[in-house]
Amino acid sequence: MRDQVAELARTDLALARRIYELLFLVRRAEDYIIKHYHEDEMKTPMHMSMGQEAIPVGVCAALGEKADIYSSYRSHAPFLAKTSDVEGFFAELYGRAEGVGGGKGGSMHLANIDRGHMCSTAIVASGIPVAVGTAFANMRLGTGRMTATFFGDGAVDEGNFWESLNAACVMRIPLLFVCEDNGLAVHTGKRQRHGYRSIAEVVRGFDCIVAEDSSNDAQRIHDIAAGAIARCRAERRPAFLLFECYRYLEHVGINPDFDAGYRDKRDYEAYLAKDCIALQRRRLLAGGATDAEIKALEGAIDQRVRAAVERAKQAALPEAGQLFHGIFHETD
Amino acid sequence: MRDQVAELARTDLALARRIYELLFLVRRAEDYIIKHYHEDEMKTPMHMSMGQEAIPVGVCAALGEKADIYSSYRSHAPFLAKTSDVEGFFAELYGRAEGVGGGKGGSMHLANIDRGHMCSTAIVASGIPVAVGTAFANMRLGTGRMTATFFGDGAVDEGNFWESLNAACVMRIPLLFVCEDNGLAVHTGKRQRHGYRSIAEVVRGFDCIVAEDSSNDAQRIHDIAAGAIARCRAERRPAFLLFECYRYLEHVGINPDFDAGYRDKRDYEAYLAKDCIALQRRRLLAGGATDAEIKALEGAIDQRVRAAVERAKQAALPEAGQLFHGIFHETD
Amino acid sequence: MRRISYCDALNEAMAQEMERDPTVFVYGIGVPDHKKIFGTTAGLLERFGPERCLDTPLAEDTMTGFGLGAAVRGLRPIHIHIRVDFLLLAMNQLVNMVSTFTYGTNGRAKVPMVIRAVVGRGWGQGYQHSKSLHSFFAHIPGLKVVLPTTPRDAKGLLTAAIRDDAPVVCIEHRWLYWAEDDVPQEPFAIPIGEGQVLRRGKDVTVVATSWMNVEALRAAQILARHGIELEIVDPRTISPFDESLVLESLAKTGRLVVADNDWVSCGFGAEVVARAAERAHAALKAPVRRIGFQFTPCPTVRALENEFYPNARTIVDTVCDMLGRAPIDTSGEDFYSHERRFKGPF
Amino acid sequence: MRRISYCDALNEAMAQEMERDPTVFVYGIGVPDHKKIFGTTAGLLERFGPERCLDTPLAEDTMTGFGLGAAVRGLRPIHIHIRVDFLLLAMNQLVNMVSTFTYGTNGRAKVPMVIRAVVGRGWGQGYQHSKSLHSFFAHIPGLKVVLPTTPRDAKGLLTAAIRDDAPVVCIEHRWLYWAEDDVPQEPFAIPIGEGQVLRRGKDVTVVATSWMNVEALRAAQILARHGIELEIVDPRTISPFDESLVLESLAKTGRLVVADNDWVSCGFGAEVVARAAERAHAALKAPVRRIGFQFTPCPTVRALENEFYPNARTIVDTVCDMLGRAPIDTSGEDFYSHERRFKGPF
Ligand SMILES: Cc1ncc(C[n+]2csc(CCOP(=O)(O)OP(=O)(O)O)c2C)c(N)n1
Ligand SMILES: Cc1ncc(C[n+]2csc(CCOP(=O)(O)OP(=O)(O)O)c2C)c(N)n1
Ligand SMILES: [Mg+2]
Ligand SMILES: [Mg+2]
Repeated sequence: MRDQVAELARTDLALARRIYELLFLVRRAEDYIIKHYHEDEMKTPMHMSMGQEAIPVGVCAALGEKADIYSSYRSHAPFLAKTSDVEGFFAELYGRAEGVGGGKGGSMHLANIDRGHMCSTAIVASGIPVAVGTAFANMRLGTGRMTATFFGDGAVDEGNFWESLNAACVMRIPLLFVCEDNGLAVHTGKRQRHGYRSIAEVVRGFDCIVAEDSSNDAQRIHDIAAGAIARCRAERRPAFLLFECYRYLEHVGINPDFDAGYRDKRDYEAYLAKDCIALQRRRLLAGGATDAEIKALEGAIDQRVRAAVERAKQAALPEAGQLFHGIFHETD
Repeated sequence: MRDQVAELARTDLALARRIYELLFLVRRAEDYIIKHYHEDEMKTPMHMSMGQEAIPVGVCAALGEKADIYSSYRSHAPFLAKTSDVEGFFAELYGRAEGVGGGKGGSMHLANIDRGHMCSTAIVASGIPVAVGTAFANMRLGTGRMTATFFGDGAVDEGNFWESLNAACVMRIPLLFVCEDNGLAVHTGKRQRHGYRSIAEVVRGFDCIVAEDSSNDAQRIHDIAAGAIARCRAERRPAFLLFECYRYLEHVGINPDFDAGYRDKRDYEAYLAKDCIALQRRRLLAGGATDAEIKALEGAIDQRVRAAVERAKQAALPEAGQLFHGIFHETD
Repeated sequence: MRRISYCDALNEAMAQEMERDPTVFVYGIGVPDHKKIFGTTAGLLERFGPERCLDTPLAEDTMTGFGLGAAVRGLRPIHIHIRVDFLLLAMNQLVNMVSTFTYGTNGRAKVPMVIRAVVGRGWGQGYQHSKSLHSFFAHIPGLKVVLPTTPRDAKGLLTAAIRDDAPVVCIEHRWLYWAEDDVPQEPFAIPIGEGQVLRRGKDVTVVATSWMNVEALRAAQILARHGIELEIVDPRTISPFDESLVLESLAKTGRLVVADNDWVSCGFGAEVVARAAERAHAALKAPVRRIGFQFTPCPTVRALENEFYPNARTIVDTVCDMLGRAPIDTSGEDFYSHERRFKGPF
Repeated sequence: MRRISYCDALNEAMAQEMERDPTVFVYGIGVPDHKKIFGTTAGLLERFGPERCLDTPLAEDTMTGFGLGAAVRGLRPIHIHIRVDFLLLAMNQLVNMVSTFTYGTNGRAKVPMVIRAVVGRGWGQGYQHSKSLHSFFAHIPGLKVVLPTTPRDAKGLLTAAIRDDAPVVCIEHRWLYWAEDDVPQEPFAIPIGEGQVLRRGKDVTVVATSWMNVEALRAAQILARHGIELEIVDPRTISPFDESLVLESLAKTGRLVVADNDWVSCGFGAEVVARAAERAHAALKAPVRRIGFQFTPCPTVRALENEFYPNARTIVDTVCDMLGRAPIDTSGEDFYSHERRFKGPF
């Protein structure tokens, strides 16, 4: 009995550590983007995940490797949380031949289909229907892979969101609809875009599982997602998960923009107090990890990210003629 | 006091008669279509309103003349209920130069903008957004005109429905969304298309007025619509009205299709028992109108419809070159 | 060989490929209902079950994305639209997502999906049920576009489309559905990108698409009686468009008429002419001509429809004018009218 | 006359028309926010209030239908998209509804609406933020399509579009926003449908659209130093397309290069070539040439973008080749690079 408890605690600590690693990886990767962006070598518009990492990390930790996800142009956190492929990531941001898209995609179009990050898209809401189809294929072919789609509170304005939600519900397709609700579409608040009080309330009218959370706590989000995944599988229907969050930086680019007038810096400060990375670090400490252990782990991740950046900077650009490669699948 | 009651009764009877006239006009017009269609002179695909007349008639009676409406390809009842322009109607079905669209539109594209039937469309749900814009213009310009849009339970599958509902709610635009719920999109039932139990229930999550009714009673529908219109104006927001109904004939064409296997004739028979025209006729009789009076009224309408058909048959086809007229508005 | 109709040829292609490959499935609005998409999906529900022959909600953009998502994870969807006009609701997924997905993975992802869309015409279809739109699809890299004319091509090209690992749009003219022809029983694929000479002739090259080939063949019969021999080239695939047959033909005839089943402005007809102007300039003995829809929305009434659509008579007149010959009196000629077969509705 | 930028010219056209006519309003995603659609809507919220300068939910198809519905009942909407790619979500309303509404009323209804759409390019926009799509709109009867190149044209054509009772799509290249030029202060309209000769020359006619005119002018400078004189024709309006300037120019030069800011397949370049082949066949002394995007999705990385987009160098090379002249060494030449002005993001 005691052993079991100890085992449980170990498992939880292992999970907490895994979540922290992912959170730290994403944050640190974006730290490096901020550090190097001014060098003007990453010529791709950056929509930073900073502040919103808890959602993709919590959900992807619950999904595990055998899963497929779709994300929007705000793709850094979902991509890294799902694939951990920080090397392919930076190579792509630098537009190198060895980038996940061979330099064709950049920040808005990250794809590593082997590791289940299927694509990210620059057209709001347009990955959602595609996720429905992938979830359908995963169900039909019995691959055992779960599917999830990440999108913002702006995406729910679009017809594609409603059509997809309806299709997944009526076709009884296990799929996580994950809404990263930062309250903004570019600079426009929900009040000017949503003809309802709460999207979760509306979605409750559909035949799906609905959960909401505003904790910004990756581990809690993990638990909610894990519960939803189990129910999706058991009940053979989709789940809609609404998570509140806060975008630390401007809509696109690496700078804060609290001087722009459309939002209040105090909201930022309130969120900073519950920053998901700091929160998870406290949890690790409370769970028995030592500061030294955590620092070692952080150091290793930092090393890896730094190396990925260095490598990407040195890597070759696509050769002439590569423009014409890959329009259609080529059997090799 | 007594006088007031008598006045009230007279008003009600006048309203009941007006509603009956419209119902009878629509039904009789379609009777004539059925009678003449085999002659193959009306070369336009007919989506018959038969069985569903109570909804457009009830709503249009409540809207009155100073209003604008949009309808789908199942346009006969909305067009006639709004405009009473049976002459322009048949001329258009016969493709004559004097038809409301000069023969360009046919049954699926009826428009008489002077009388507030703005257009009907053959692309499901595509009139809904346009109605939102017209309602916005009517509000902004203070024309005093109310706006309504008619569509089926298939149209609510489409993103355009959701986007329009959301836009009207968030922009606080007085507009009636009128769903003619016959349970079918062509031959496909709601179960295979709707990922929710009740569309009204979902729409209640939006910031709008919602009403439902399954009476198939035009007068009751009138009252519901009148109430909704008053509230829309007072509260400056839209209303969603869901009315159950039954399509007597095949999806497109003039024949019954109970042998096709996708629906049960017994449902039809149940509906026939509450046929909206018979029901309103009984109400007139109960309200004090005599059978002779009603017959006279029916005779007059029959005459008018017959004359419209005759006239259309004789009328001229568009002249050569008319093809190029009216692509753009031409100032006359 | 047996003769079967274009409609049955499409049906047979799907049935045989579904038999051969369990990942193939068909879906779309009304696909399994008793009308069976004008007959082309007949028997599929019964043979392959509701899991592989699915009805869907009305949601064109989303259900296109759905096909993409299914295709990249191992299925081979065939999405069917009873009118090509409905693809206007799906242009976002088709152009922004479907056509670029493979490129975004640097060629790694397969996107084996087929979109079948029927072109309506005549009998009061009107301006929202009668477009062609194939030039839209051919304008976009990353999509393949086929327009089979004959029953044999219908089977062979649809089979090739289903087997292709790229997204293929298949445009089918409603009036061709009744055409009958020899079609091999066994499964076969016609390579996407190869045109076909439908008639040999020395005087004028007519490049025609889809139904316009039928009109061109009729025109050729009439003109032949007046000593004028048309060569008719059916590209069959307009993207990729293998121009070589056209250029070969022009080397012989020196005269080009393009008869496209669409508006001419920025249409596929313009593309064919541009290829000729770029690569067969010296061979051209006379200005090229384009035939297509009048530049108006499609009207409903027959009288105006007749002005809107080109037909064999238009081709005859154009060719005579091009050759500087007196107009041929075609008043005694029998022209195709679908009304003999097709008395609405739809 | 004052010099103002293309961006300010667009802004001035809208402000002056909103001043003149209280039914004019602007709307779209982000239209009133502090970024002001790259500056083009600056001041409109402040001057005309939130009732005439509106933000909207993300819903392109619906908000296009919204504009149509407002237009037919007395308002004059201007709908703005920061990327033309987003219009792919609105093709249904635009093509099925907007372009046909007047026709369906047999000419009675006015549809005075304007759609402004920005064409993004370069700096990693990638394949979902860099299309042009003007040939799609020009393929459809019932729409007018303008592509202003100069600041003067931006003001004059946008003013004309706002005053027009038909739907007008206005395509604006992002790189032109910084161009400065003499522009009259008072309101004025340039008739829709009239092209403009941007440079006179006797050797080769270059028909260019939008940004490609800037590249063509640069190419002309270089070529002039080598004794080759380009005549540059900017159609400005591609639907309706007044071909007469092109034909006049060809009568003189006998040589045609079309430089379009789009893919060539079934593009507007094909249309220009087709008009020339139909109507100036005898004048053409050499095969025509088309210049446009490579037939691939637009890549993100600069190295590939440079291969994807044509520029002045492409035009120089094409012209030399066409004239049978040795290639000009342009390695010392200074070509435009937007990076001098535009260091992302967006
Ligand atoms: C269909 C479409 N319309 C408009 C845009 C322009 N745009 C880019 S991001 C964005 C806001 C999206 O907000 P949300 O979905 O909440 O995502 P967030 O940026 O907050 O993560 C808009 C309007 C777009 N990319 N795609
Ligand atoms: C966008 C679009 N998709 C598909 C169709 C084909 N279609 C015509 S009517 C119809 C069913 C619509 O059902 P509903 O809205 O309930 O109207 P009803 O016919 O029942 O009045 C369909 C799918 C179409 N016209 N438009
Ligand atoms: Mg957001
Ligand atoms: Mg219905």
